[in-house]
Amino acid sequence: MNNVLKSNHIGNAMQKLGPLVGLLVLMLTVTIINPSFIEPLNLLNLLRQVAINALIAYGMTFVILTGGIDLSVGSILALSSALMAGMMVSGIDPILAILIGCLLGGLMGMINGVLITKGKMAPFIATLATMTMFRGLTLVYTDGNPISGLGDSYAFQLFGRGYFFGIPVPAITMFLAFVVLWVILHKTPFGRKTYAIGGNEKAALISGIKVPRIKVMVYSLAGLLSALAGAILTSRLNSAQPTAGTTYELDAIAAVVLGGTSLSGGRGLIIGTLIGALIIGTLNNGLNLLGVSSFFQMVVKGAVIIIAVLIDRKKAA
Amino acid sequence: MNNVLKSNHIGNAMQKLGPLVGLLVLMLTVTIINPSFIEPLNLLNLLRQVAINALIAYGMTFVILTGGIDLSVGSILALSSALMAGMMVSGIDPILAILIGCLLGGLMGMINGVLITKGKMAPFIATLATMTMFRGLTLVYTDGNPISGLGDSYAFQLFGRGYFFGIPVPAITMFLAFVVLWVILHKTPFGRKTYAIGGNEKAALISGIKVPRIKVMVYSLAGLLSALAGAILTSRLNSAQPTAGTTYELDAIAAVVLGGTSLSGGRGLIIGTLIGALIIGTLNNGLNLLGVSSFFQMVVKGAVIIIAVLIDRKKAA
Amino acid sequence: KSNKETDLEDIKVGLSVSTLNNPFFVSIQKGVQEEAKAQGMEVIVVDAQNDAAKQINDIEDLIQQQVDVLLINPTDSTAISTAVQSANSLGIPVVTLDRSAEKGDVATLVSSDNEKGGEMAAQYVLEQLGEGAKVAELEGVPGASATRERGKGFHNIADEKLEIVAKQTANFDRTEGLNTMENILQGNPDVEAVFAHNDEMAIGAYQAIRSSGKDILVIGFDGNEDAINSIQAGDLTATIAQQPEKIGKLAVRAGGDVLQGKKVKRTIPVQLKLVTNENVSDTKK
Amino acid sequence: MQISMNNIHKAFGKNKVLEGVNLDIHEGQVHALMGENGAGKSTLMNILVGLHKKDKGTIVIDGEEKTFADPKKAEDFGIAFIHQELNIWPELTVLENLFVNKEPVTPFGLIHTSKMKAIAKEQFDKLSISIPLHMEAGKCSVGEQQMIEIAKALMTDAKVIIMDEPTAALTEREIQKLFNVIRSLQKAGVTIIYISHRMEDIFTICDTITVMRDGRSVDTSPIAETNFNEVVRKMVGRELKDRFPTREAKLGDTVLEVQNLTRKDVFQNVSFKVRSGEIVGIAGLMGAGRTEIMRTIFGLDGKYTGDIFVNGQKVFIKSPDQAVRLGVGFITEDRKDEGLVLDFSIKDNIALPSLFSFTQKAIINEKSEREYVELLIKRLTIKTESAQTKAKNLSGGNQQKVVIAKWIGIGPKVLILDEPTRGVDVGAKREIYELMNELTDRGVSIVMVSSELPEILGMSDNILVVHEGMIAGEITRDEASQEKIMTLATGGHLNE
Ligand SMILES: Nc1ncnc2c1ncn2[C@@H]1O[C@H](COP(=O)(O)OP(=O)(O)OP(=O)(O)O)[C@@H](O)[C@H]1O
Ligand SMILES: Nc1ncnc2c1ncn2[C@@H]1O[C@H](COP(=O)(O)OP(=O)(O)OP(=O)(O)O)[C@@H](O)[C@H]1O
Ligand SMILES: O[C@@H]1[C@H](O)[C@H](O)CO[C@H]1O
Ligand SMILES: [Mg+2]
Ligand SMILES: [Mg+2]
Repeated sequence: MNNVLKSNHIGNAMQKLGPLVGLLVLMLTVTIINPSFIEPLNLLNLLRQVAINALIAYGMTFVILTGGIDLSVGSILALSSALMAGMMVSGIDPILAILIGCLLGGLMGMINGVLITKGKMAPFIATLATMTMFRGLTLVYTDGNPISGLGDSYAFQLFGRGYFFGIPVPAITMFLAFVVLWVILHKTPFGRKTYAIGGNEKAALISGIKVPRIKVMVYSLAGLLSALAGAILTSRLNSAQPTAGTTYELDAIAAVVLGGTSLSGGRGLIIGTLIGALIIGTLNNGLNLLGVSSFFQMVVKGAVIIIAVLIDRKKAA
Repeated sequence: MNNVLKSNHIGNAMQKLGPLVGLLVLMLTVTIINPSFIEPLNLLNLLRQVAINALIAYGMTFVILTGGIDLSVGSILALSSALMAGMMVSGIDPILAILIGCLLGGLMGMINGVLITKGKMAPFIATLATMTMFRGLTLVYTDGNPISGLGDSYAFQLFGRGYFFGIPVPAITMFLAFVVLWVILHKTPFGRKTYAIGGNEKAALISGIKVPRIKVMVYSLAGLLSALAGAILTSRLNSAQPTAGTTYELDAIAAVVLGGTSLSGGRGLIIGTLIGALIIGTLNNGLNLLGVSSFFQMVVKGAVIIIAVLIDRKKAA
Repeated sequence: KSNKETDLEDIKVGLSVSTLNNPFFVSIQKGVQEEAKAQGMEVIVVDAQNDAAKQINDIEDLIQQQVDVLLINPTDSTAISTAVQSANSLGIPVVTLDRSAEKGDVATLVSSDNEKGGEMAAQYVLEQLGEGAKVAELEGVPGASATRERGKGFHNIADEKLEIVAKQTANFDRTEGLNTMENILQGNPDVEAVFAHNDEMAIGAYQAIRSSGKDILVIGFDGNEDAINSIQAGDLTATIAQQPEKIGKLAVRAGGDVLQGKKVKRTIPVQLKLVTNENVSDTKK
Repeated sequence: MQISMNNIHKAFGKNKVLEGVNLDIHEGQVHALMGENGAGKSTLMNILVGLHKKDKGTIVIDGEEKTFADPKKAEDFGIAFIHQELNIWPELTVLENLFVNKEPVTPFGLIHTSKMKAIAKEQFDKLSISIPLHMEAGKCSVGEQQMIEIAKALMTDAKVIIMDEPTAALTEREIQKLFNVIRSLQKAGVTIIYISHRMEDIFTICDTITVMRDGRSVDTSPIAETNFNEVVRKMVGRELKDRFPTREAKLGDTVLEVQNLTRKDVFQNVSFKVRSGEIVGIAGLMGAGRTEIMRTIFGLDGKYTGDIFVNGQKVFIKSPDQAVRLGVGFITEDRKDEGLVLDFSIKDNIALPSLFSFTQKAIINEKSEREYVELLIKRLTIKTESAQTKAKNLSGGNQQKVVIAKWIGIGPKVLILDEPTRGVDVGAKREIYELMNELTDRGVSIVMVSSELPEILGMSDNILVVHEGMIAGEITRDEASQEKIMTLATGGHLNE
């Protein structure tokens, strides 16, 4: 019994450390080939670049922990970004517009949740359908054109482009969100229930957990975080792009999985997701710094995912 | 007991009929609004357009029946199309090139299968990684340019553009493949094992089914069919496009699901997939005929998927 | 680094392209690389894969590598502005290619006049078929400046003198051009001409038309190798040819000039040319 | 066939499961294998058929050393295995289930369906099973599924059949059917290895018994030369007094009352009362609808007609969370599938239904959670090194205790126990019974569904017998007997 216990603890530590070791090895490699990678300015750049994917991936972590998946995050990002921009153009205070936009993003996520729980649709299909719908609505709303002329609000510009004590605001948002979500996931009943649903949905239901409600909340959270990422993007691009966020769901899922979270639900850590997002960011940034052609970058990225997951499996066995 | 029995038979019929009724209603609606839809020429067009998605979706049906998923089909299509075109340009007989290309597609599928079985990777992640890799390889191989100048081989042109007794060759390929795959799925031990793995993988293992081998074969089949679809596309476009097949996995999955196959594996019919592909084709073709803007088409397509699946759930309940 | 650098051989050029999945941009890249090589400059290329957000990240990465001049082919004119502004704030001169930047200090824009090109296409249809001819329009990626400007130019003339019976996007993609055209033909059997916002879609559309056995004018945009061959074979009717390699070359020269403190024009137009079966042999090298 | 397993060792990672097991099986015998949960019985058989690889030791069959690469090879050699866990494909038909991976084919390589039907019919007739062949297996009851598994094994013409807990899901009548089959197989020279926790079965049908404890074989003797108490002593390593603790019920007011509860085509007009401190036993044949009644009361199956009262108040229970809030707990018949989050620690499992009581300002107070869980682990004597151990690493009996502990946390008024000791060894069974007594002493009402008549008789204060979805009769503790229950359960009437 003691043995089981110990190996269990080591397993847990590994679950946390594996991705971190991967990240460090990756960073070291890039630094050796091109030392400019490690310069503070570049690292800050990196954090800013990672923020959008990390925020979406946080929400995806909750969704995947319940055993679900959300393909619509990129479309939610685009639609809420367009709606925010639309509000700003029509004169609403930018910060208020962002707030409303995030709530609308949450609402879109809620639609996913309702389709999945009340409609008993497989998450993959429900969010595949809403991914198409939300993208269509974005295009209809924007008529396919970017929305610009968002005004000169300092706060709004700060949100995506600003610095706070030398640290990019998106990076700060990413870390703040991490802390809040970490507490929610690991310290509150809601988080515990999220794990329980993914671990054994029937057992969770029979234990009196309101499974549909928790799921709807989880998808709403994912929607809200995508919209928040959308707000950062809107500020960074100083406009809303109707095609923004296309295929972002894949990067987010990759971050979650690289972070060691199991796609079958019930097992994983949000810190892993942050590390996973940093791995992907380091790859993007590093391969650019190393001058690898964009075509070849895709090959490398695919290979890294495979290798990372394979090493993880080896350790688990 | 008798009651259970009857409802079971009706359930089975429904499983087959549901999607068919959906298709007929859809076709009727489109015809009423724009009668030119039902013209033989348009229907033949429709069949030709549907062929590529249907072929990919057949393979996807096998994969989904085992409880897996294959996101890499579009990239396999593109890579094998590029390789075929490359061979043709270098003077290899087009039909031979297509054959080799299909085998190479099968090989790419096999890589998926090996990663999933030997590497114990989740199918979603494994094929997400290879999707990225194969696309990257396609771009590296083609240098991002279409490959054209495929010569004037009559047989090759026939393959994507020709007619046989007035019926487009791709449509004939689609029906022939259907018959062969229907027999394989419903009448051979291999097909039965495919269902058994998706229905209860542990039990399949205990029964001595060589689960890894069957899975590798299923993913190889999916790769081969994607490559076949790629050959048709290459002939239709008289060139290989490096970006061909992007997001085709989503259409294929949608066809499978609209056809009533369960994403959790073990339950579904290949005839449903053919009908599902026809539904999607009718939507694309019909909405165009009705002059619906392409943006709004996306909204409609998403909505149709949701409605179809919801109606299916209602019936099941 | 200072602006007064005169030795071109030390110059590091950063090129950010919107996508390399389109021969047009591959040609631009080629032009840039050839010209830079000729002048002894170093070039670093990044590819945004049509994602405005990725492009901004890419440009940050280029800046990190201390490029002396940025050549940017924006995915979107509005979205690129913030990146231009950050380059400006570090004193790195920016040249945009093919598409403009809405805000920020751009040394010069090297491009074809897309709006004019759209007009040329409409004009050509008008000349061939006369007023009131029924035309279809295949649009490029929604929101892309090329789509907007070419569409605008085309409509400037077509709205009054032609009858546009169908307008659908095919995302600058050959396969989508084929499928979309098939559907358009079904809904509007009497279409007489098609204007596609680029050659890829035009070639796809032509395949659809050929299968239908109809005789319809197809006009593309870009002047890709495939399109030129097709026109020569008598398949495609015409294309509004751009000179992407030249765009790339001129952009490098402009960049060098800026670094050497020379004056450059705000825009450097690269000529468009209507290529038809009659003049196609001049175009082919 | 003569099988001899010598000095078998097996470890899963660091967990040593088998440490030198010897087992000799003689041809034509029914050989019992007994031992506590986790003693390694299933593992030993998995090694025999090649599902697991042994670390050490030899397997000698008919004088020749033999190792099978996979279960199919063993089956081809004549060793069939009916596994403890059901291996059913719910989406496939009964017929398809019977032939997975051994479909007869026509000369063209296509599945020979008519041949399959003929073989299956013959086998079903032999076992007098009447499940329609084209029914989806998932729609069959657990008992029917078990019969399908048994038929499947018999179809292989095996010379040795391993039965791991074959009767856990069967009721008396099915068990008798099975025993008849076993006897006729034995006559035909077939050897049976019979694993079970049900003493009655063992002493009825077996010739020889091997007892395992902690991964070792303790003893093998002819069944005639041993007895219940001796077997138990060898199994648990100590003396175990009675199977059932003495029960002195102190009955109070009615806590749960059900009136005319009906779900169309499933059960009709079910009415009963449970008083505080009372254990009501629910008996019946397989598929009688007992589980369905309980699921409905707990809000798992949605719509019903009829009324449910808790503490005299009429309530509408539409989902389990409502039931839980009313103080009703449900220990389901399938603890792995419905009772536990296997990847969760013991602590997280036990705390799950009562998280709210440890939550302060929206944050879980882990200290009070831990203290509370430790307390329950001690009270229920759950055998574990720590509260952090994952539920999946516990033996069946201890898992069941975790499920019960879970519900103690909500301060239950009513506990529904569905087959509370299924697959649980005698030692752990007795502890569960003691726990039930302790709960009723504190005023908790218990509804216990069970297919084990001794358990029903030994623990219930009042017994309800369900037959085809209806209450066929009610018998008090003092009047109850096996015969009376069976009469009602099979549709007969008691003449008073
Ligand atoms: N695949 C496995 N991986 C790890 N541990 C395992 C595995 N299978 C069994 N075990 C462990 O081996 C031990 C013996 O299990 P086994 O199933 O053989 O017991 P058993 O005697 O059949 O018990 P029961 O009466 O409950 O069926 C248990 O501690 C169990 O947790
Ligand atoms: N998922 C299902 N679909 C259809 N019928 C079912 C399903 N589950 C159970 N049944 C049927 O409902 C009836 C009652 O089954 P239930 O499981 O409640 O019986 P039970 O008395 O608890 O017996 P058991 O001891 O097998 O659990 C049976 O006829 C069974 O075949
Ligand atoms: O000018 C280019 C080309 O026409 C290309 O085909 C699409 O994008 C435009 O910007
Ligand atoms: Mg066992
Ligand atoms: Mg039951």
